[in-house]
Amino acid sequence: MCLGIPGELVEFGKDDAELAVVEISGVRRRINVGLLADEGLKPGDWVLVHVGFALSKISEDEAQAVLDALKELGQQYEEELDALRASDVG
Amino acid sequence: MCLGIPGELVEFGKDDAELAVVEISGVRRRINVGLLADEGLKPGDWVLVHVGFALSKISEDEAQAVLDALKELGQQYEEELDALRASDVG
Amino acid sequence: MNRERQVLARIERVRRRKPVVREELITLAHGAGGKATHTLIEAVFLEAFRNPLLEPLGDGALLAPAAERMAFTTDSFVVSPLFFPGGDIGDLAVNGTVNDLAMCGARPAHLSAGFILEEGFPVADLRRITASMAAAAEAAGVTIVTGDTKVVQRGKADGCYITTSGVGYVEQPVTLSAAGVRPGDAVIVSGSIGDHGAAVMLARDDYGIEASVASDTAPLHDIVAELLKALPEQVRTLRDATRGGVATVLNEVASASETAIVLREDAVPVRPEVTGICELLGLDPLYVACEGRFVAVVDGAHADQALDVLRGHPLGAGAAIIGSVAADPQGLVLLRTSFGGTRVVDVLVGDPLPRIC
Amino acid sequence: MNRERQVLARIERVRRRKPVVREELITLAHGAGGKATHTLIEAVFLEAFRNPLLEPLGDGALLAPAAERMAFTTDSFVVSPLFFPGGDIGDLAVNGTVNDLAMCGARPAHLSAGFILEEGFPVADLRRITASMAAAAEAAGVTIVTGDTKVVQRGKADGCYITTSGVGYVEQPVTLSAAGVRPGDAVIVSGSIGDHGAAVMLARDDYGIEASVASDTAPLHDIVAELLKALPEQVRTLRDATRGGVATVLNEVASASETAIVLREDAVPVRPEVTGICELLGLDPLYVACEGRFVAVVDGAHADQALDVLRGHPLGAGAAIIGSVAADPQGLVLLRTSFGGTRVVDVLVGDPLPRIC
Amino acid sequence: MRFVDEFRDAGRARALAARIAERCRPGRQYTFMEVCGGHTHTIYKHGLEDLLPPEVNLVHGPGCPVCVIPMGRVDDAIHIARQPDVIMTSFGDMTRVPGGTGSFLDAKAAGADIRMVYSPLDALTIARANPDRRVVFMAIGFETTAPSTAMTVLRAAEQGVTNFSVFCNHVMIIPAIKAILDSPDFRLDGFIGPGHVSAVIGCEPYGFIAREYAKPLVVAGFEPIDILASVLMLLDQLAEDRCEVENQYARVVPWQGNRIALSAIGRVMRLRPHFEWRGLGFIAHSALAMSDEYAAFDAERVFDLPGVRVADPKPCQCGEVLKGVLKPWECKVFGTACTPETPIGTCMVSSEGACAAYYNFGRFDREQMHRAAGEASRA
Amino acid sequence: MRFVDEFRDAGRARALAARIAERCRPGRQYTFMEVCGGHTHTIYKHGLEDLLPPEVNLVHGPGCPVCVIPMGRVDDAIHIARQPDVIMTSFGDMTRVPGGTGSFLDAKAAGADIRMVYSPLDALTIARANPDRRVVFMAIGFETTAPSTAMTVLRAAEQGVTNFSVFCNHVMIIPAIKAILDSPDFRLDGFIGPGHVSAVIGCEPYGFIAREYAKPLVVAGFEPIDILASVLMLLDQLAEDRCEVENQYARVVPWQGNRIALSAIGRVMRLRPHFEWRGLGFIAHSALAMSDEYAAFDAERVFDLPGVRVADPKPCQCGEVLKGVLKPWECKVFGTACTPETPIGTCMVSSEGACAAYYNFGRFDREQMHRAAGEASRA
Ligand code: SF4
Ligand code: SF4
Ligand SMILES: [Mg+2]
Ligand SMILES: [Mg+2]
Ligand SMILES: [Mg+2]
Ligand SMILES: [Mg+2]
Ligand SMILES: [Mg+2]
Ligand SMILES: [Mg+2]
Ligand SMILES: [Mg+2]
Ligand SMILES: [Mg+2]
Ligand SMILES: [Mg+2]
Ligand SMILES: [Mg+2]
Repeated sequence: MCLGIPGELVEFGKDDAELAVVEISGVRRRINVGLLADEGLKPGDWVLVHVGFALSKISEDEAQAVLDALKELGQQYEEELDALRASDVG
Repeated sequence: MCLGIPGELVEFGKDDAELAVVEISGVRRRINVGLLADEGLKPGDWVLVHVGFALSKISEDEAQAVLDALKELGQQYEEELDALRASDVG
Repeated sequence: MNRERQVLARIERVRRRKPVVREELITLAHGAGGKATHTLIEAVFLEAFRNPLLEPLGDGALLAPAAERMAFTTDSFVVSPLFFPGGDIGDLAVNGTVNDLAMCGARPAHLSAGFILEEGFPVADLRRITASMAAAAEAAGVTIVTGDTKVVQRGKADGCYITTSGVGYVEQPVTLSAAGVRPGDAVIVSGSIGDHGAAVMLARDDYGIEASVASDTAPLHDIVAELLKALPEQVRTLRDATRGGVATVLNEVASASETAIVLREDAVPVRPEVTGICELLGLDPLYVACEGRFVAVVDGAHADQALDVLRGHPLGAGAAIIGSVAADPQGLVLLRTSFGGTRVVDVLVGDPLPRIC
Repeated sequence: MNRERQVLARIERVRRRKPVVREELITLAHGAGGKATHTLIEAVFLEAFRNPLLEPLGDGALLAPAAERMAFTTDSFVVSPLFFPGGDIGDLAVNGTVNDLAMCGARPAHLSAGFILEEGFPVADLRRITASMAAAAEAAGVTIVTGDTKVVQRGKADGCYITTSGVGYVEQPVTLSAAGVRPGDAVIVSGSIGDHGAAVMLARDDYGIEASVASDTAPLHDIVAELLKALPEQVRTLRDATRGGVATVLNEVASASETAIVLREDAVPVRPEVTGICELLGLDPLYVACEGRFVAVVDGAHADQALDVLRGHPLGAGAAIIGSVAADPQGLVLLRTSFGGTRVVDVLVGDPLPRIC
Repeated sequence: MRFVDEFRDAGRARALAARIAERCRPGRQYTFMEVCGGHTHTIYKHGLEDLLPPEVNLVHGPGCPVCVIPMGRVDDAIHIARQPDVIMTSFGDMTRVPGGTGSFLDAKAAGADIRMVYSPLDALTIARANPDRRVVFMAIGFETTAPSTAMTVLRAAEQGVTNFSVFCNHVMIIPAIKAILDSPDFRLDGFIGPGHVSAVIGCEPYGFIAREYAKPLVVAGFEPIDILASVLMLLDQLAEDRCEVENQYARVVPWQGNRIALSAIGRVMRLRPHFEWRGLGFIAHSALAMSDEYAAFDAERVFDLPGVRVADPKPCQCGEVLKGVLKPWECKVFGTACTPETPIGTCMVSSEGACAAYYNFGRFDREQMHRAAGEASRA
Repeated sequence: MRFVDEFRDAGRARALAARIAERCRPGRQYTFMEVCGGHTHTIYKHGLEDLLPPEVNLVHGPGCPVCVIPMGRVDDAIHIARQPDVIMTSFGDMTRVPGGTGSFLDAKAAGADIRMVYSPLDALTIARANPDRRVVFMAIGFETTAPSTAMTVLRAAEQGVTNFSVFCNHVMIIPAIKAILDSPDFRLDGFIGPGHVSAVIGCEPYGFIAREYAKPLVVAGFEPIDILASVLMLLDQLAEDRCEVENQYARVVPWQGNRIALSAIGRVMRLRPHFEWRGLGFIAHSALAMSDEYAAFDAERVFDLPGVRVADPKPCQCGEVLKGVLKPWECKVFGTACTPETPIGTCMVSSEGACAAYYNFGRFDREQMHRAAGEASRA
């Protein structure tokens, strides 16, 4: 119900500014982008799709920030793991 | 279409004077007897049924008269036949 | 976690319990292939038809072919109404396929059953139907060994359609073939005709007609087996006189054998009620369906013996020789009327009685 | 009278002509068992399916059983829409029954076909369907040897329903049984899953979703025969993953064998488009139907060999080992997620995708 | 008495047949028209020809209600049936009659809600059960059937049913017989009069045939014995040089007809100035329309109709068959292009149509048959 | 980036899990509520429990739109659906929710025209395609979904559609969280905040939780990595003695929410004085009704509703599950009388319901499983 799916905007409606088409893994669906009228959407933008409406524009920067933070965490983890292994062996 | 079936009246409608039930070889159907309102129909009478209406009251006397005439004809015929055979043999 | 584990164990016990159909009406979920479908299959179909070949509920049933030749047949049943005096769609579906096998000279052995159910169909009616099928299968000595269920949306069916298929084994050394019919053969019918069609039509109540007529639905394999045992080489062909009636079946025979079949109107057994219904509706009993009667074409010299065999069986008490086969006019069925005239009896045109089976 | 006689002779010639269906739409008369039914059978069905066993158009077909064991199966097909990318109800009806026989380890031999047609159904569509069936039967090396046709009033069906039954012969000395599955066995799927269900759902156009997905409908007898030839004793059980998908089939296996089946999410082959559709609609591809994929449970020691055999066949190019069988928790199917967790994969509840087959 | 089997008795039939053969003047041919399709049906269904001497020829008349409906009227009815809120009701026979754009059955397969009824009262019942639909009864038939339609409309009015109407195609037998008598190729020796029509109109309306055209007419019943008896009565009249209207069917037909039936028709319907008959063209004062008093039940006023006249198909010779000028098998398309499954003309549709009756029941070589029967009885 | 697989990566998950385990103070139990059913679904669907240390307990909250619908409202909706001219439209999950008189599916099997839609816009399309029917949209959902309903009503008004109405059951998350915070058995350490609700309302409305109740809240995304990351952020706050509203899901959730969505809700809907939540009772100002301006689209005004309150079934403990007081398996009927096939409570219906999620995905003995997995990997 609260299901939201990220999709890439590939097309905008000609007659109806509220209509657009998103693509998700090669699958297209017509959605309503009226809730993001002031976001200046353009093809290539990603939006979160909920019950046929784009609810939010997805920020790649913010996503990347989270992933980067995780990477750092991961590196720390791997280092610690390596340290642990080294100590085990040693 | 012009199919007419002789049926025996077995029941009359209680609420609706135009309704009655006829029986044909053990088969019953509700019919309308409005067209025979002035015939004083009673159970046991035979009527000719056409598209759900009793079209005519059937006269057993008249039927019998036809059959009697035929019988006479038949007897004549049998006699002639006998005569013929007799002459053949003879 | 210990209490959680106990709960999980209890749930597993519940999941293995005999499934119960709680719904009163069929829903689309019963056709989706998931839990509801399984529950329906186990609680209704398996309960009704239980036998070792069906029980694995696999993709199909494994049989052991036991004869040199095997017969294979199918029929779909869409009769309306589903329940009628003398039977219902369930025993019709079993007997219909049993009879088609019997007409091939085969002993019916195994049946499959495919159900197409309409969303909203009462489960109670389905149980009644499967009970009839089980009883009919038992009576015919066949097992229902595989099946399938689909559910379609409301308004996309009419309650319940059933397709049965059957396999049977040909154990007698007989050669049945409509093409083998020849002049001089006798045409026998195993009982009064048109009862089934008349009963279904009355049950439909479209015409305000009332009469006490019951469907003749019955399994014919046994009476056929007796006939074939007695006259293995003298029976030319057998046909159950279903949709289209005796007239249609005989036209097929006349046409396949390039003979003329000549019937005697006053020899054709018709119940008075069926005559009455036919008169009222302008129908001819020769075209009204039976579901427990068959036509046998038999060597003319053995017609009386065949009749004796049939009359000795409870399902053949009303058997009668209704005509004979002539050389010409080829491909036609003719009727000598009681009145003394002759007319053609053609294949049925149009559809006086739809959905009778 | 001489001219009349000439006319009569001419009429007889006309009556023997190859029948032609003139109507564009199916009427109730096509189901009444009379002339229109015969014309339909001869001009459409016999034309499409012609073979010596069908040709007599008798009550059933006579076969010659040729094996120690025989498989018998049935399925009704009610897919909506009737035509969809990759196939139609016709090849589905043939392949579905061919596959059920293949899953029994049998070589499919003969099919029956029962048609329930809705008044008003376009005869052109029926021809298209029967042509698909004929092509599918040809491809699968089976003959359609007997059949039946019923017509129901408009609004009592949805164009065309088909019930096929099949008999096949078990010629390999195999023992397939879900109950024979044991811990250590490997679970293999013959290709990417969910294509059929996704294709039908998109064809239905209820959700405004567009993607290029085609049904996987295909006859599996040949790839199965190769697998069984290579590993006659190592293949435990075979199931085509139709309604309810791989999840449902594996639950049946886990339950019958009292084992646990553990799948690896990242090993399950799913096309990106099918993933996308499932995400959009909140479905799980494990529950989406295939019509040309099967699950094989194989002795773990021979899993790679089985995979090689499957991948060597055009219909198995996408085969993958998707999991293995464990002793506990009995009767459950579990999934190791790509993420690193574990969850239950239960039998389908409810009906996310009705009328897919 | 069941009034059926008694009149199908083989012994009586043989006696009558012998007397008929006796009555024929050697070398003379007698041609009688059975006006009514019901008689045609009986003749073929019971194989009456086998009992008639070669001197007696029965030719079929225009009295088949289905046969005389012109194509344009069928198209109008289909037009009505296609309205989305309409339930069209019809007798079964009517559903196969081809118009210019197919038959009721074709329209039904294409989605129109067309239902077969046994009685016009059933149509009224359907109307009451479907208050949100408009229910139309396709009324066809001669004076036999018109009273039932009229009584049904009277009931509908009484019950205040407002969603019921009648597409009235009732026709009358007398103008049709007159058209035949006036036709240049007329060559009949007498008429077998329509029994059930006469139960309504009585026997007097036929008087002009005897008086003005000097042809005998015997009103006949519908069992085969009735027809044989009527043939004998016609032969008797000719032999005795009489020319009268006689009533063989007195068990059903009162000489004066049915007063209630006639007055119901009189209230609910009015005479049309002219009406097209299939194959026969326009005949003045030959059909009934709904009266102004019952205009609310008149489908012709309730619906906007195309009302286009459609020419009969080129090869169709139904007109000649309906006038008794051609035997069915003499039509060029009979039994080949025109069969009960694929009728070109209306006479091939109703089981009372001459072509259908002959095709279904009479389509065989009687001599061959008699040889075969001989073989069979010797076998 | 697809914004999906990246957040399901096993390697990242292991790193996070290790960090989470590290962050737990030995001997201390942490209980966090994932408010939103979407999170519950993710947790079970991806087997998140396998990666969390035993110190971290996730309890499920009230944020499942289907779960909180009281039985009386289901009955009202079925009452509407049963009107002969009505087409009821609903999200699929809703169709299995039992009211006092069965579910939508039962009503559908018994003849009601109930259709599943993917979007409220599909319901509007159905309305335009069926001008002679009244089409009702069963609107359920939190602030995530309310804007879609509101935009659909605005479209309907713009297009002049008059046969469309909304049975409005939209509820709001803040009052529900407040009810849980105020409950006497409250014992949580923090909240995983609802990501998609927050995309509409933003993060500020949660401020009072940190300020007044001194509990941390992290607005979280719906991929499993998002949830692990949020758990870590909560643990970090606790470890650092902070108590804030943080936004883990900034890629989707703007701190201020969606202005257009909020104003659409504001135009089309109004606050209800109180509304019953299944298992939780009446909560003041917790739900939305249609505004007076859009009364014409309000099914509650278009239809006469029974509006009867129906007591929850005796054994049902959904309230406790929704408040996070009971784990699903602690309910007495869980998995026996109450299963996804035969749900007694609503939490067993929606795949976001805690009971359904646990039953469908989590219903197995993890230790046994891990043993089995060990065996399998050795084999
Ligand atoms: S054969 Fe056909 S076209 Fe010719 S007269 Fe008869 S009905 Fe008319
Ligand atoms: S098991 Fe059923 S009744 Fe109990 S809390 Fe869960 S949903 Fe409610
Ligand atoms: Mg299968
Ligand atoms: Mg059959
Ligand atoms: Mg049969
Ligand atoms: Mg199946
Ligand atoms: Mg129905
Ligand atoms: Mg048969
Ligand atoms: Mg099967
Ligand atoms: Mg199958
Ligand atoms: Mg059949
Ligand atoms: Mg339809």
